[in-house]
Amino acid sequence: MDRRTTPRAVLLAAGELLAWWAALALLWLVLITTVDTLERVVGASAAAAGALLARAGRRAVRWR
Amino acid sequence: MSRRLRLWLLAVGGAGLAALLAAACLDLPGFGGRAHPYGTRAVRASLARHTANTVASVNFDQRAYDTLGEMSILFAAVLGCVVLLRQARDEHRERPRPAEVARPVRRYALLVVPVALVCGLYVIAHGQLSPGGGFQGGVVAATALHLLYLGADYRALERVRPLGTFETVDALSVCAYLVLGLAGVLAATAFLANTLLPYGTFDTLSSGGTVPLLNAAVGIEVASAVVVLLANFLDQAVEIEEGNGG
Amino acid sequence: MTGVLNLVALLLVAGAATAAVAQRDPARQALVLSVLGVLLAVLFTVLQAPDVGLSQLAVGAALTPLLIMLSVRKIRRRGRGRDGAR
Amino acid sequence: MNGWILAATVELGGGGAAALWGVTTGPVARRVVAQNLTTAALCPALLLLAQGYGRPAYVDLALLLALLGPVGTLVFARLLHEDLEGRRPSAWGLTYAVAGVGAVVVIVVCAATGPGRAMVKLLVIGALLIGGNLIASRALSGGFQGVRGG
Repeated sequence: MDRRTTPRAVLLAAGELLAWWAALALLWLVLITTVDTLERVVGASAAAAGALLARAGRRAVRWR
Repeated sequence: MSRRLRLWLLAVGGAGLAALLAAACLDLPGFGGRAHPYGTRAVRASLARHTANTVASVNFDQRAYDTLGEMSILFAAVLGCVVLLRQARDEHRERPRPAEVARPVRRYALLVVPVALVCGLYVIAHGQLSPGGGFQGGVVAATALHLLYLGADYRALERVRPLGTFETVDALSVCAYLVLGLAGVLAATAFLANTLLPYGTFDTLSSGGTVPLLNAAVGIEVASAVVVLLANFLDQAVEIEEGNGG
Repeated sequence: MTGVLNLVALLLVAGAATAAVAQRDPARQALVLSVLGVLLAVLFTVLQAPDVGLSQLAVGAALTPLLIMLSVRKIRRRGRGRDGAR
Repeated sequence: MNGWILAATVELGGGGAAALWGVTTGPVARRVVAQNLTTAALCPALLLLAQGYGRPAYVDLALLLALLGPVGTLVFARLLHEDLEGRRPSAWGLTYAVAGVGAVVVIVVCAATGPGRAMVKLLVIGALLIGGNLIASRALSGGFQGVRGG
């Protein structure tokens, strides 16, 4: 089993993504004025993109 | 045509233009007054189509054709830069050395990259509601990515930036703008006419008919164009050296 | 009151633009240019054009300095490479 | 007009003129510090203007400046670090003073806005502004020591 596919590593990665996603979705809710369903959907997608970039960036800087 | 005749033609044309401009200036409404003929009409049209930000309505609805022109200018400019700054035959690439940036600076960069991306997407998505739009948000989102170069090194940026994908997305989003305009033709009105979609509820994300879609297309185009442009500049400044190397 | 604010913003922009032209060194020019970008954004806000102000801010605060400084770096490196070869 | 606009005029006039003077004269080391403090001086002015005009949407300008201003300073810190070597440009007293002004402005505007999501947005802007500014100052005073070539 690769070091990146151990259950522990997968769990850590999921946790990191989820934490970033939650923080960025909250940031989106703070930025907007009126909240409706479409706004939530768009905000969740934007936060997901941000979370993926955050993890990719951290790994790119760490990995040497 | 002799030189003399050409000068006369130029003088007559210039005088005519000057006279027309002067006549138009005399008819302008007073500076800082209460009457704004163009503004009143633009605001009325944008409110009729449920677009809260009149500037977005002018850019993506009333004058969407002009925006298509601006978009192609950016596209052509980036294309020109890619051609001019490509690796020439007498140049070679050297791997940039890894950089040791102070830890707080690196942490700040890693923290702000996603925050800036989300803010850029927010500015794009709310272009028709609040100040902002595709261009502004696209530039912010693209700048966010380059914090990885500033806060770490060029190799870190290269790892999260698939350049080919960005080039493809750049072209695809220009196509998307064109297709949205042609969809207007097929729906039996006119090119880029905003009659395709329902106008929606005023001051919500889905209001304004095709305005949010065109806005998003421009946002993605600008973001990928800036990424491609900066990639070429960074390649030249960091990687490409003169001489054939060895 | 609004007039004073307009005047202050206009004077600052005029001063920064003149200073940017008067600089000789491109790197120093880029420094003044980035300050000019932010001042222009404030001027546009004062004149009630926040859309233009946002464009100016997005382009002028980080993107233009980055493009100019990368070009400066490339030219300096080229000069250094030639000196080294000689 | 109102006190918000007056405060914005004072902030813009004082901060803008000081930044302009600092960035056009003296050695490069002082100019980059002035460029960094421009963000910190003008972002509060934008917040005050948004409050004075009664348009919450104008706050987005301050948000983008708080995000991108420090990035601009990092550009100079990174690409000019060879010129700045040995100089260690820093003006921590001034930096903290300007950051303090920014914090006061954010708190006052927050108090005028009242509790709610708008207030949290202002606090986020304040945090980004002050944090970004301190980090940019840190970067100027030797944050890119280990950078060679790239």
